[in-house]
Amino acid sequence: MSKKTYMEAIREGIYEEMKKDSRLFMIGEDVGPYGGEMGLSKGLWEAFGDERVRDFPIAESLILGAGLGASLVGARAIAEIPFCDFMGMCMDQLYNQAAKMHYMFGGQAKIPLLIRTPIGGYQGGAEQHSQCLEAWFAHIPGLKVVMPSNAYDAKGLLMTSLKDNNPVMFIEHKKLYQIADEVPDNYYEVPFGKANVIQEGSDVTVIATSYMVYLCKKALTGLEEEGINAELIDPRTLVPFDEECLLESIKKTGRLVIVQEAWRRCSFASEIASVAAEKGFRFLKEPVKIVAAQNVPIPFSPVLENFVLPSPEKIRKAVLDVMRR
Amino acid sequence: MSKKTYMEAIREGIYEEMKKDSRLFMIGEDVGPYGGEMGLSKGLWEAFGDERVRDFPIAESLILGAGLGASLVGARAIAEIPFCDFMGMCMDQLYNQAAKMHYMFGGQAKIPLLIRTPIGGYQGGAEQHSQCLEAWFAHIPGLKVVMPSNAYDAKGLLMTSLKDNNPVMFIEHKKLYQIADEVPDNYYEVPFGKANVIQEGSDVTVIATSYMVYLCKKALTGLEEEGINAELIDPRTLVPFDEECLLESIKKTGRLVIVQEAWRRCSFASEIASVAAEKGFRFLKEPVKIVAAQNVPIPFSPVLENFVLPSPEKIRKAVLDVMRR
Amino acid sequence: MNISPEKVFEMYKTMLRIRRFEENVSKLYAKGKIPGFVHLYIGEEAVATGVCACLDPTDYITSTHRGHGHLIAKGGDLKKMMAELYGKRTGYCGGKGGSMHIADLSMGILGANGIVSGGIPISVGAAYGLKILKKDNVVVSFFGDGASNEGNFHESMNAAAAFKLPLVFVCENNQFGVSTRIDRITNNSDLAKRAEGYGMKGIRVDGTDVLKVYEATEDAVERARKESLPAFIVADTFRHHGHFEGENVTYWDKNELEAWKEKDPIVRLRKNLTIPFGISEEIIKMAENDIEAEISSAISFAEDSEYPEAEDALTGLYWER
Amino acid sequence: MNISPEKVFEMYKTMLRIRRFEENVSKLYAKGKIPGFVHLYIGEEAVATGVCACLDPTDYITSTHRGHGHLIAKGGDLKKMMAELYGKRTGYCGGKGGSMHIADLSMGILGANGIVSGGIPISVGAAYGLKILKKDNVVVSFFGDGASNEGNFHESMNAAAAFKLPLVFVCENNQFGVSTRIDRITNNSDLAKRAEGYGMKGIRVDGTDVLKVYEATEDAVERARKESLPAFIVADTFRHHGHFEGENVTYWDKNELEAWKEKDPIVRLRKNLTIPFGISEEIIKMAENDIEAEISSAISFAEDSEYPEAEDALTGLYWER
Ligand SMILES: Cc1ncc(C[n+]2csc(CCOP(=O)(O)OP(=O)(O)O)c2C)c(N)n1
Ligand SMILES: Cc1ncc(C[n+]2csc(CCOP(=O)(O)OP(=O)(O)O)c2C)c(N)n1
Ligand SMILES: [Mg+2]
Ligand SMILES: [Mg+2]
Repeated sequence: MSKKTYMEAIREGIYEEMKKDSRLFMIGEDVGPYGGEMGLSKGLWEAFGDERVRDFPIAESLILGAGLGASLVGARAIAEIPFCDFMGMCMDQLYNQAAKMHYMFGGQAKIPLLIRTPIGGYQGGAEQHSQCLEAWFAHIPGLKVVMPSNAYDAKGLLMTSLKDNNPVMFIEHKKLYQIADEVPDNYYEVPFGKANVIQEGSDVTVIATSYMVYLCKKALTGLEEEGINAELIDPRTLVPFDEECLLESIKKTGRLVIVQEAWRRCSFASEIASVAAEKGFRFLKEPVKIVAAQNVPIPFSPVLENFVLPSPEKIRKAVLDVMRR
Repeated sequence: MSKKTYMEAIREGIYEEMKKDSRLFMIGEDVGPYGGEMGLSKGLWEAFGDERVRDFPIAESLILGAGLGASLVGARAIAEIPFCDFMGMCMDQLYNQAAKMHYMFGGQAKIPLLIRTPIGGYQGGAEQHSQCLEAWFAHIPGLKVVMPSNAYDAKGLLMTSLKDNNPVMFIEHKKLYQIADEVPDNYYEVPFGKANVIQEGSDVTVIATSYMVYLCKKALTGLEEEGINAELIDPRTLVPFDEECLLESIKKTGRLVIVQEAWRRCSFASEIASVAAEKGFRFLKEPVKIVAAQNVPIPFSPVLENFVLPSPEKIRKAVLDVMRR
Repeated sequence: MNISPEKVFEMYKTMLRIRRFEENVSKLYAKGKIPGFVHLYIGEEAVATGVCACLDPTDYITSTHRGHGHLIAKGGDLKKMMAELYGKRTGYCGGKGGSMHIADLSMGILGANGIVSGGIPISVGAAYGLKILKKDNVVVSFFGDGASNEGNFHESMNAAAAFKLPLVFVCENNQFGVSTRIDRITNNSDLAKRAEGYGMKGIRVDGTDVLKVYEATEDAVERARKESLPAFIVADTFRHHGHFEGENVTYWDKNELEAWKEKDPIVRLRKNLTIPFGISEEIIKMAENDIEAEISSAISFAEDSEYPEAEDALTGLYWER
Repeated sequence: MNISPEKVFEMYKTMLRIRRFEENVSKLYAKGKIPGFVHLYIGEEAVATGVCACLDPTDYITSTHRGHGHLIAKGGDLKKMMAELYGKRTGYCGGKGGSMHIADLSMGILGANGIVSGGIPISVGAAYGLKILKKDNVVVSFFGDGASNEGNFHESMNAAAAFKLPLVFVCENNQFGVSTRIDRITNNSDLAKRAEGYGMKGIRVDGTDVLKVYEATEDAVERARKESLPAFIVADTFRHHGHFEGENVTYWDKNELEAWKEKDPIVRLRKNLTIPFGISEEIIKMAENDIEAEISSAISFAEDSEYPEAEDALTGLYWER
């Protein structure tokens, strides 16, 4: 155990696996000597050389396709897309090719392909550098969608992802990269489909993903003193999703607040609400509440951006609302 | 008024508007002399010439970008993508460019861009020629998303779309193309954001989109005799969505069945269910039910495809379920 | 050219196997035996055949929506192919894929592809993966003239050249993307010329002459295998059928089709089998009969096979092991 | 070259305006006055300036993430630009866009673009739209060497040539996409060579020499305007700052930067203004002072402007009129 940032934890995971498995390699824009647009791959090129840590042209469709093709012939690929916002350049290779191949080829294809990409706003990145598009990925059968909210989960989920023989969308958050946590130095896995109950509570269930978990912790601080026992759940993986944990929790609390940074329409928050409405309806005492980005592109000016994105205040307000305070 | 198929109605709408407005043009793959992959644009090239009905290279990102760029300089564009499945090739131009430009440029950009694309299965098209991706489009702020379920709406919504100065995703259904209805010969509009209550009822609300409306009509036939009065609602446009109509209806019926052909996770069905769970919670007497494609790529063999996609039987069963029959 | 008569005869048989397979598919499709869409390769057999004759079983290809020819030439099993076209459980994909998604990973066939240009980036990845694995196999990427205008083509050509990948791009220029003639949507329809911009070798070849295709490919594959260098081959060809089965072809006139049929790759090679290649008429006939029998038994296999169970649709989303 | 001294002096002033604007942006960014990401054009001024000097106000451009130079050269308002960088309501986009999304549709500026290559298909559309509208304007598409490996480049180049569009593609080859040197990710870094494959004219020009850029562009723009023919200009250049402000540049050594600084487009032209172009030192100084004043007042304007109201974030999603 030692303190590592989210970014260090991911880097360490990649480093360890690449050391063990010579079939594993990483590609992306500036991932080589430069160490990646976010700095995440720093040191890997020096450790593993040019072929295994390769700067690719700025050509996202190629990058995804290359990872996919290599995995089909027996290599194991990590493909980095420097901002999730750019996934629109390579969606076809993701959902028509990688996601469907195993099924469509009748089970022949083994696809150990990990796609890493960071999401998120709160840094003045403006409309094309702030988006959270996990709903798109979760919509498509055949992908696994992973969204670590802290350094420990990041490394553990990365290990699980790298063992998987299916395409995994590994969604990081820019605002989490520098946040440190205790992270084991040895090998460990965090399983897919197993939510993390961060804080137990009996009054209201708050479920949140990625950086929103961090904001929720802030938002919930002090609520206990006000007599509100909130349960905070981090699903950690959207696909597979730990439905049981969600349903157990609302069975206990009868109230549900869903927090995500993405837009609301047709999102993972809608999905969770729909699961509640379908399978948890009898448990609910109050209408579900969703805290999400407002329905506009993420604007540049911080005063606008902050208004559009979730904040601890907005989360807290939603919790108080469902508690009728 | 005369009987026209859905395809004829759309073609007629395009023809009439192109006759009126010389700035309006249409581009796509084989849309010219060939008349489009689906045959929809037959006769338009002959009527308007090569520049205004133009075969483009097989290059979807270019096709969308070309429509967008032309609309920015004062022309009005219709861009056809022959299968909705191919939208992955041009998502960036759709959501990072077209959808965001008006907002991101501070209101300067007028974008009269209509993107037409057909969705849907039920014809052995297999994994890459059967998809319904409307949830992706609805997720992104800045687009309008239109999904006509019959010939009358198709022409009327097309007229409204062509008057709009924003990018509109106009989503057609392959199985509807040959279905005929009474369609006015003169100009008319069907407004955005106004749901169509196809059948009134007091026991259960069934809301469905596109070809599913057609299947729902079949599914509901005869239910009245069994003492079930189902209300059938077609939102017609997903964005804007007629929330009021939905909420009014469930206020009356207390029961909600949502039917879509797309996959369920993070879909428009999830969205509707989430609206019900948030704003219609007090109206609901029973858990919401969703009928959607099973969570696998759409398989080829008809026996498999039929098992994966919604059918009148499945819809009927869902209705009976929420009626506890 | 130093090509053995045996090899030539093999190629003749492969072309014929493709032709007969597809002629039957055409009939069976018209009869309603085959659901969905089918795109036939009839007329283009020399390309897949000449190219794949240069490959080892452990080499790889990516294919297209018009993939039967590539698959057969690379060693695909006719029975499993036909059963897949029928949507039967004994097919390559258990009925899940159909014509546009047949793959045989054990034969290095990384799949037909319903997305125009969709296989091209994948072929780059396969070649890159082979480098990572330190294997000396090569990859061939098949695609059409229409696909060559997609961004995927460009990104892939550039990367293959930059990374010196053992990858041969084969563009089957059958003159049309659906109805659109290549010169309508490009200002330089000599597509091989594009290679130079990438610092890659570009070769244009008569795609109706299997020997010429073989020769060009042999050279390219050797460079790929020995020097890890990519190449771009453009084969001029023509399809004798519509874009898809059932299409009413309006975009070429009969004379154009007839002119290309004059160059039918199979008829042409057939004439030369005896002289100069010294294959006896008897042996040829025997082989031809064998092929008929092979196809018949593929059809019977497909006919006799069961459809999958409906519930099978829900299995196999992930690699579970 | 028949270029008037007045035009040359105009170009000098434009380059200097870009340079001073951005030097100030660099400082203001370091001070925390400007949020988000900023990519500076310092060192590359000759390209935008020489190109846009050939355009009419009613002509169009598409730009990139490194767009300030294009915008200023095409006539963008410094006040509104600076205010936008600050995120103020008086900025071009009311604070909604920031550096990467400044547009001025009234000046034919179809927007900076945060997506590498994102503007290229849009420029094709603009040129196509002009044809539809029967206007004789031209479009210039600016993008970087890195962008030239994206599929959008290929799809757009091919279509512009096929459709004979009045469109000039201008690739600013500043040698790097972020940290990646062009020869690391292509096997033919003479990018202008790619034009031929599309049947388009390709021109490579010294992008540090504004007169050479002007000359090449004038020719291309004339062909575009009169004959509706596209062209591809590749301008060799270098940025003097990091990829983004705040970057720690590790991917070039000081000598390389110094060598390019020797060719600083502004310093070079400054030397020639008096001889041969006959502009007096006094007039030059006066203009230089004017530019300083102009920039100062742009900064004051930005400083003094209000931030938008938070609620403004929810307005302006659609064109409502
Ligand atoms: C991305 C994409 N766009 C469009 C289509 C529809 N489509 C299927 S085949 C085809 C023509 C392809 O032409 P070409 O690449 O020359 O191959 P050919 O059919 O001539 O063998 C088109 C447009 C598709 N399947 N995928
Ligand atoms: C589609 C896309 N991919 C990647 C990026 C990240 N990115 C921003 S600028 C840049 C480098 C662009 O290089 P080039 O086109 O040469 O322009 P330059 O920065 O050198 O002016 C990259 C990779 C992006 N913004 N968009
Ligand atoms: Mg073709
Ligand atoms: Mg560059």
